[in-house]
Amino acid sequence: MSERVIPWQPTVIAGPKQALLVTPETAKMMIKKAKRPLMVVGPIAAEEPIINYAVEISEKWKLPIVTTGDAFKAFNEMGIETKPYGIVEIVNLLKDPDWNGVKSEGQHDLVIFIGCIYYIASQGLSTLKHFAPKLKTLTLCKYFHSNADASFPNMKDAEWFNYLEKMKMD
Amino acid sequence: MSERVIPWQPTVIAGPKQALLVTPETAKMMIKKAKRPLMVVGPIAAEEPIINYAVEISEKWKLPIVTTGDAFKAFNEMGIETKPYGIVEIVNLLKDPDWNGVKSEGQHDLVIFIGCIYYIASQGLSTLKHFAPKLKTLTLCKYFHSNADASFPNMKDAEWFNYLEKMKMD
Amino acid sequence: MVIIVAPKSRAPKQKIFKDDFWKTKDFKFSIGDITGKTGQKESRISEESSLPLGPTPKPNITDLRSWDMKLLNRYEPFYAPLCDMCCLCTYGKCDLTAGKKGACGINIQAQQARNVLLACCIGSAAHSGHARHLLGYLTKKYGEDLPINLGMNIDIEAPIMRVVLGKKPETLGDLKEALDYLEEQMVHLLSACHTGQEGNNIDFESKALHAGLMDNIGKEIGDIAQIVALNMPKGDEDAPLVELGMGTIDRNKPVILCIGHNVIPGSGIIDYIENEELEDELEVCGICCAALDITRYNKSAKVVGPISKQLKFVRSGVADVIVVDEQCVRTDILEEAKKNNAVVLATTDKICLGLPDLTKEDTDKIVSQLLKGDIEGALILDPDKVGEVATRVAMNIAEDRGNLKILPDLDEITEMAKECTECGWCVRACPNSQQMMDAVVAAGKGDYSKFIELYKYDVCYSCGRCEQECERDLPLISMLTKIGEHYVKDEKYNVRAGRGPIQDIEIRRVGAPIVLGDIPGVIAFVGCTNYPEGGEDVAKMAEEFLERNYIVVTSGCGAMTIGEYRDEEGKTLYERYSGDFDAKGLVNVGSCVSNAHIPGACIKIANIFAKKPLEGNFEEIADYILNRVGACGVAWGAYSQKAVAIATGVNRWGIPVVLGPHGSKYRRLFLGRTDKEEKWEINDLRSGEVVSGEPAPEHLLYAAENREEATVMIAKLCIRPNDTSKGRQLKLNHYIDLHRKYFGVIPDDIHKFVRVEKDIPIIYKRDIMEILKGKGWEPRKIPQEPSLMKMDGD
Amino acid sequence: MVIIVAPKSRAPKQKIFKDDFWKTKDFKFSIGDITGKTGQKESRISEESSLPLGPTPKPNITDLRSWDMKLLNRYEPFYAPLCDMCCLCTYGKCDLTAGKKGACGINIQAQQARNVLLACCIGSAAHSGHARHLLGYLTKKYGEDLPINLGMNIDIEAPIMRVVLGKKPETLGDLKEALDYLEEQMVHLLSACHTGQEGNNIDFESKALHAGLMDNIGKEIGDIAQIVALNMPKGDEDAPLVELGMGTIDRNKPVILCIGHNVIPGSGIIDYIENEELEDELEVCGICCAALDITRYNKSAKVVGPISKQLKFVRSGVADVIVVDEQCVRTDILEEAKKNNAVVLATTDKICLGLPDLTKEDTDKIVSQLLKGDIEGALILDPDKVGEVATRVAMNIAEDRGNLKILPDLDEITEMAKECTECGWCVRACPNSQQMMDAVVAAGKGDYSKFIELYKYDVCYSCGRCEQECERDLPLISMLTKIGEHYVKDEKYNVRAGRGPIQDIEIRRVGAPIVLGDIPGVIAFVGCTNYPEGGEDVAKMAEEFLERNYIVVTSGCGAMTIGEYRDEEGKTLYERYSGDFDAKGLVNVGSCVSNAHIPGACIKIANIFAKKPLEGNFEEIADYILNRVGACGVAWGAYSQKAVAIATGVNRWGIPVVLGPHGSKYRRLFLGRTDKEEKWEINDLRSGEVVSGEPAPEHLLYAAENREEATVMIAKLCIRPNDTSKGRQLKLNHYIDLHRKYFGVIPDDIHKFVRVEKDIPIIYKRDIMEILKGKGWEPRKIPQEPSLMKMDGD
Ligand code: SF4
Ligand code: SF4
Ligand code: SF4
Ligand code: SF4
Ligand code: SF4
Ligand code: SF4
Ligand code: SF4
Ligand code: SF4
Repeated sequence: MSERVIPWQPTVIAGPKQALLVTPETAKMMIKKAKRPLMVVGPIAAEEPIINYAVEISEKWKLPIVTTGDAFKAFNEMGIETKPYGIVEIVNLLKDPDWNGVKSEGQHDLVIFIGCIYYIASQGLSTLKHFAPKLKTLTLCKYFHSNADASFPNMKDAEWFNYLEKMKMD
Repeated sequence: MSERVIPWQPTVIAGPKQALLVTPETAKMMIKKAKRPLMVVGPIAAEEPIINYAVEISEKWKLPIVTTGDAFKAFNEMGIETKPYGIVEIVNLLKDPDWNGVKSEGQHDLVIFIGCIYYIASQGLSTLKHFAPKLKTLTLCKYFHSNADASFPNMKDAEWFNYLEKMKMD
Repeated sequence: MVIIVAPKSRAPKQKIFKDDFWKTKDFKFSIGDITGKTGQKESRISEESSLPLGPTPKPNITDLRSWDMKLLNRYEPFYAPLCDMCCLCTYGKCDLTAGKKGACGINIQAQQARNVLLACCIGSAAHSGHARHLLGYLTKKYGEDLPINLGMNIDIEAPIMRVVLGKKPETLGDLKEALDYLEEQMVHLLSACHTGQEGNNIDFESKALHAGLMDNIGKEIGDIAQIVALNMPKGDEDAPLVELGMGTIDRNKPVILCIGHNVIPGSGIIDYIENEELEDELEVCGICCAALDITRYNKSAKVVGPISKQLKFVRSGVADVIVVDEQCVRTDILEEAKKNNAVVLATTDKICLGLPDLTKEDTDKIVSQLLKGDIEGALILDPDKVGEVATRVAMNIAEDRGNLKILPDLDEITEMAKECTECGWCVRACPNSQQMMDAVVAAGKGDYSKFIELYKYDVCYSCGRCEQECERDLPLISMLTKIGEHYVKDEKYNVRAGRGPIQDIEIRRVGAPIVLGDIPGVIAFVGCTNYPEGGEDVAKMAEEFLERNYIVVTSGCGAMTIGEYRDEEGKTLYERYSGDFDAKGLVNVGSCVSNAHIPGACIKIANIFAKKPLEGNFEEIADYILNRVGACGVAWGAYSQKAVAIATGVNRWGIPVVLGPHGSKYRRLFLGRTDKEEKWEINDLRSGEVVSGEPAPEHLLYAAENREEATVMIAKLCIRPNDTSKGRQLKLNHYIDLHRKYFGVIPDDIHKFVRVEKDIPIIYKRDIMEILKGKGWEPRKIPQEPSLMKMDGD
Repeated sequence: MVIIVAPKSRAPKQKIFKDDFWKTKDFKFSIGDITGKTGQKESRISEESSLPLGPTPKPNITDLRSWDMKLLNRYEPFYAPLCDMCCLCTYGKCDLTAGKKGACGINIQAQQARNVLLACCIGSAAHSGHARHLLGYLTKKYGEDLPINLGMNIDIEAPIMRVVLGKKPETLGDLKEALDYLEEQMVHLLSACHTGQEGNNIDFESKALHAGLMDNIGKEIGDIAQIVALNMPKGDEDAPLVELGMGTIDRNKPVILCIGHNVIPGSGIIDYIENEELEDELEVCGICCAALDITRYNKSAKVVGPISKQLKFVRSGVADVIVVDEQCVRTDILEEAKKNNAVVLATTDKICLGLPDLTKEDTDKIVSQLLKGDIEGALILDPDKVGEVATRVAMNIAEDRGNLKILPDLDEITEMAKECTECGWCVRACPNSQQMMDAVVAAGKGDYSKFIELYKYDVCYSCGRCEQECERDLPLISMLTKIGEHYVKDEKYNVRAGRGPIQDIEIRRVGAPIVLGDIPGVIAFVGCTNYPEGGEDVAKMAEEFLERNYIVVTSGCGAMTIGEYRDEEGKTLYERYSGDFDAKGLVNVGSCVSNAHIPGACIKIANIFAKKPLEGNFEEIADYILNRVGACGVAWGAYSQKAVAIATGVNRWGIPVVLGPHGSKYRRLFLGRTDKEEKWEINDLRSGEVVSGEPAPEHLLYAAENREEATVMIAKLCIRPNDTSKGRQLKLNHYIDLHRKYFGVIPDDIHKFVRVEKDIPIIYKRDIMEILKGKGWEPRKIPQEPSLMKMDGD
């Protein structure tokens, strides 16, 4: 009997399947297990301090970054290489088993979202839930994303930063 | 942050509001607190051994009984007084703040369901959830009823009988 | 611009006008203020009526609103939300739980009512789109001047259209006007579902009732068109019995299976086979209403059964070619057909399945592409071509397919069943919580009895949800099908071919007994097979009421379900009871569109028996039916949007409907409150006095939990204020009998229905007098002309 | 039966035929095989066309399916389910997660597509029902012979109808035929949403595209009817500026507020006021499209603003009488009006609100009942009576209401705000997660700045969800309104009155520059206000493209949003830019129905500039637009079913649309795949060769996450295969510029759009050459007549 958490926007409840609520420890386990993880960073994470966390986490785990919205610019200004896509574009690619991934090394098996607008991210996660059965989705936002496979809980900033801190470590 | 349990029929999930999963102890507390509780017994509970539990629980807690479907007959044959209504009829009455209750002593403040067909009961509980804000609903079925205010969890028979046993005691 | 139409000659009609009232020439009336009633659309119609026209010809949404308000005041909508949220626009989802409003301001009541309106619109559109296609095709083939002649015994051919449109259609071409009208109304109704339109649940309900009425018209158009053009039975009480059942299909022949509702592709197949004299070489059979309508076209066609047979029969692999037309077709039919190399032909715009449109392709080429497997199937919009392609393909592939191993063997099943982890999710996923797991576990031990229980009477209606959920991917429906095929022998039944309308002469015979209460009621078993516990319940209800002298009417899947039941002597109900519209008659009107004849018969009672004028006179007719015609609909397995439209439509005519428990998921019922006496006041038109009445009928749309409850409720819902004492005695007698049978006692509310002592059934006199005394009962006057009209200052 | 219609004289039309091609007499064509096309409906139409008729006049659902398949093959539907379940019938709910099928066999793709079809049907019905009402009323008032004359400069009056119906409407009466046709199609389309119909998502999408096309027709009918009958501006580029903004309403006068879309009740009010010479005594203002259309009727009316103003303005209590017609009206308007004793008049069948129908009641009596408060409001279906009642009631109650205390005082607000428990649920309930809690907490400390931020540009669009959720029942919108009223001064803006269609002469002027790429694009900002971060984003986008010489078109709430923005000098964009359909023109076509003129202009380009015949020639025209007309729609705040129908409709014409992030909740987008080269092949009709092309336009229906992303995408989506090198340079220049502005770099996909060196913008030449080198770029031939037609063997 699985337990359910109410998503940040409470009406994002979609059906019986719902994300596992995870701690940084479990999230890191997922990353470690993944062969070709990808990090997708949205415009909400393109500001301090989140952008720093995003960069450090990506560096720590060697995650290629896709930026959505206009997040590319902020990363570019920091000298961090990212590949810009619209969130719907990258989701569209991620659901295609034949797509070769951002590094042309094959389709990804884990995608980690942070900083996309909540409801469009929810929609994208829904797409992946339904149409990308082999891809695992993980969200590091401060909002519980019920359409993901695994998500952080709803949190206040302090708690969230603490979670992100932990994500930077082994 | 409330937790969610998957209803017996998993698609009965209706929205952010969901029943509290309760033990017999909590269920009894609810009954004790109620001023004018009512028990609604459906045809699934009109057979042994459930009918005996239903009778004993109702006697223990002095609950007037409404029977739905054709459950009246079985109770009548046991010499137990019940009032027959269609499940949609009794729900319709329960949602009317001006209705005077089965004993003409005033509208009920707690209704305890057992043995109604799962999905029509879910629908009735939905009606009460939305339109009878002052009425508490409790289900003693072996199925988690997410549309109730409080419900037993999904159980196997043995566990359920054990729960019902406990309902007979203080 | 007014187009002048030269008076045209019409085929002479075999009809005797009963009185001047029915003359229909040269009367000109104004169409009123209905939007869009000017212009060419008026051309044909406005010249042709000669009837004193009632107040509401071609009513717009708001024109019957005052009648709706009367109904809805007494039978208040009861809402049971299936979802707490609304997801209709991008502000959403919005949480509407317990009084919260959405971003557009809507509350949960209005949202539920909007949902119902939407469902009614979809259902009504299904019938009307179907009617439009039928009419378009038949008009092209038979000409728009084809007279609407339903034979000697039927003068009132289109009672619904007469009432609603205010005139009678004389030819196929005339039916178009009705379609134009209803299509316009449909667009308005659908528009009202848009975010930010109607805000009041009662007004949504009024619109839903209007959508239901449009559904009624659509069905009447469709059935009349096909009856007259395809020469289907015209109210024939002795329509032939046709074969029904999986066991009636000769598996050694090539088999063409038609699924859906539209008779045209099926008729194309029949025609081709007859032309080629291949009648003995192939089996043509059908599922759902298409099956019924093909047998009305040609009785040699066979009916596999209702919708609940669909997946089982397809899995059985018997069908070589599957021709789908529209409505109620499994949407995964192509995928299922592929599993056993059956070929699918799609034949209408409603169901294209992504198939290539080969309508204009050469037949030989289509056949060869299909045989070679170059294409998965084809969309062919020309019914003649469908007939040829289906036949030729079936004859070609049947033999090869015969060698296919289609279902697992019994011992394979046992092995598979052992894989079951007993997770129980098949049961949780089942709409009816049927014990599939137990059946599988037992089968794993070689005991198939529980599978057989599920198989019989379609207790498992093969929706396939369990299979979708199974964590071991067990092919549960294939297992079920194989076991059923193997152990359930003799699946050979019958059903009387749909007769279409009720004859005027029958109405003359039964009008008085019905209105006065001497025939205890007319009960219509219609709709689909979303039964809580299999089809036997429906047959048993029908049997119970037939034995009690009710008139039992049926149609669609209900009619098939009733045919799938045999008594101890092995007889079906169709064999035991005549097809007369009379006490103890079991009348199959036909397919879903034939349902129109059921309110139609009630309308005809008002007209023939009570001389109520029909044209443009909706409210008076509906009021008459509500208060005087003891009819009750039963849609025990209603699942679809059509079913809700049908029910809502007949509700507007004042006919109550009982649904099975799944009906609660339509989200809305119309329930009466017997504890509120003021709700039951009626106007006695004879005396002009408003008097207190009884709760008759008590509910307008009711969902029962099981057969026993339903049976008693149905009997009760046949009571009408207008019953004579003799009639009331009879009705109460059945009500009490059934209540005693299923509840063990005389009903507690009996005093409500006893107006005077003479109303009391003799046999229960003593007991009831005692009850009455206990309740402080006082006799009250029997109203002479009970009515809801002219109350509250209309 | 064929009805012979005497040739009728028509009002002489002021038009000069450019060549013989446009003669429109005495040509007879067969309507083809369309169902239901015989009989009286044909009477007017079949005699009148003289044009070489294309292959698909009055297309049925399947007739344009092959075109749809081309679009859908390139722009595959992208689904984002908003719910994992289906709740459409009583088998449900069914769980369709990740490949599970429902009890009817449907899978999640088809279910999403069905949802979109249903939404398109609802949206299309809203426009068509609206058009039907307009036409019915206007025909009754002005006669069906009223010529469709849009003035000297417009010969191609109804481009959409010409293409789709295959002929041009000459009079109001002729518009009915188009409505009849589309209503029939609508019923078929809605029918396909029924359980057990279509099973394939692509076919559902084809039907959705058809529904969108019907929406286009409905809008064109509606707008043309009202333009010609009510003498609205006829393509006038100098249509007057009208007042816009909450601050423009004189609160000291009685105020009548019209909400909705149907101009008729508003025109009734204007007429009454003019007749009674009360112009100076009252304020007539409006919200949503009704406002825009009333100003097209009479420029003295005022526009309060788009839908996002609705609850704020009603709460402000300024309106004495609120007249609602149809569409986009808050469904709790009655409840909200009651809070401050405003009177509500409902005026159409779409929105009755449970109010008594007093259409036939004596005006004095209605007024007196309303004044005495005997009734909560009234349903009045007669616009003249609405005019009188609204005016008289407003004049009577204004003074009394002036004394009502309607909103809390600022210090009360501070006290209330202190009640906040900081539970945060207001933020979670907000569609945009706006920081209402922070605003409340600050207000509790006397700091209103955060409320002011929410108020400005409708960053909070007053949907009210936060208020519904607040556990302390704080009247958050009233607090917001009061603070806004108090601190945000000068809410006085303007908008150019809707001009209606684009003139042929303008098309002649800009056709070549657009098709060749010299005008970088036509960008249409349309739709509602479900903006992620307020309306300023839309105005800024418009400004950005105006400055860059694009043609900016707008309508509906979008047009109002653009008007609510002022530059540093205090000027609105309407003051800064002309209303010409030309580079740097800011063209407000009018209300939502006027949107038809946007695809209409593209169609006219194909016809006037490229001499493509229109009649019955859908595919060729759409193909032309897709490959050559650099137009892009932007519906940044699209919320409703109409918006999805509009977008889907223009998509079928080959026009891409960018939605705001909430658009993802429509569940379906059409996305191209630039990584799949085979998807971009085109046929160069000139050479007959199929050649590889570029991803232009790259997507057909796209949802962007924020303004920055959207701006760059819009620029990119204006690129077309047909651009000349000069044009391509220009387009790429803007694309690169904007990409650099918002992303900081030259876009990484630039090589895809450079066909030959000459395509490269001079200023970026060096950088780009380097990029090209890195990508191994090779020049390729520029196709002369890029097309998707005659590929794959059509
Ligand atoms: S209304 Fe239906 S589709 Fe919408 S959220 Fe609820 S269950 Fe899902
Ligand atoms: S229609 Fe209304 S309740 Fe439904 S999602 Fe839209 S705003 Fe919310
Ligand atoms: S196929 Fe039968 S057992 Fe399985 S879910 Fe459907 S009804 Fe239940
Ligand atoms: S779902 Fe499958 S594995 Fe689970 S109990 Fe049912 S048959 Fe067995
Ligand atoms: S009765 Fe119901 S399931 Fe059967 S064919 Fe008619 S609509 Fe379909
Ligand atoms: S329409 Fe199909 S998927 Fe939806 S509830 Fe009905 S059976 Fe289930
Ligand atoms: S009114 Fe709506 S948009 Fe404004 S803050 Fe509240 S929930 Fe958000
Ligand atoms: S919902 Fe109400 S109480 Fe809760 S934070 Fe918002 S304003 Fe405060």
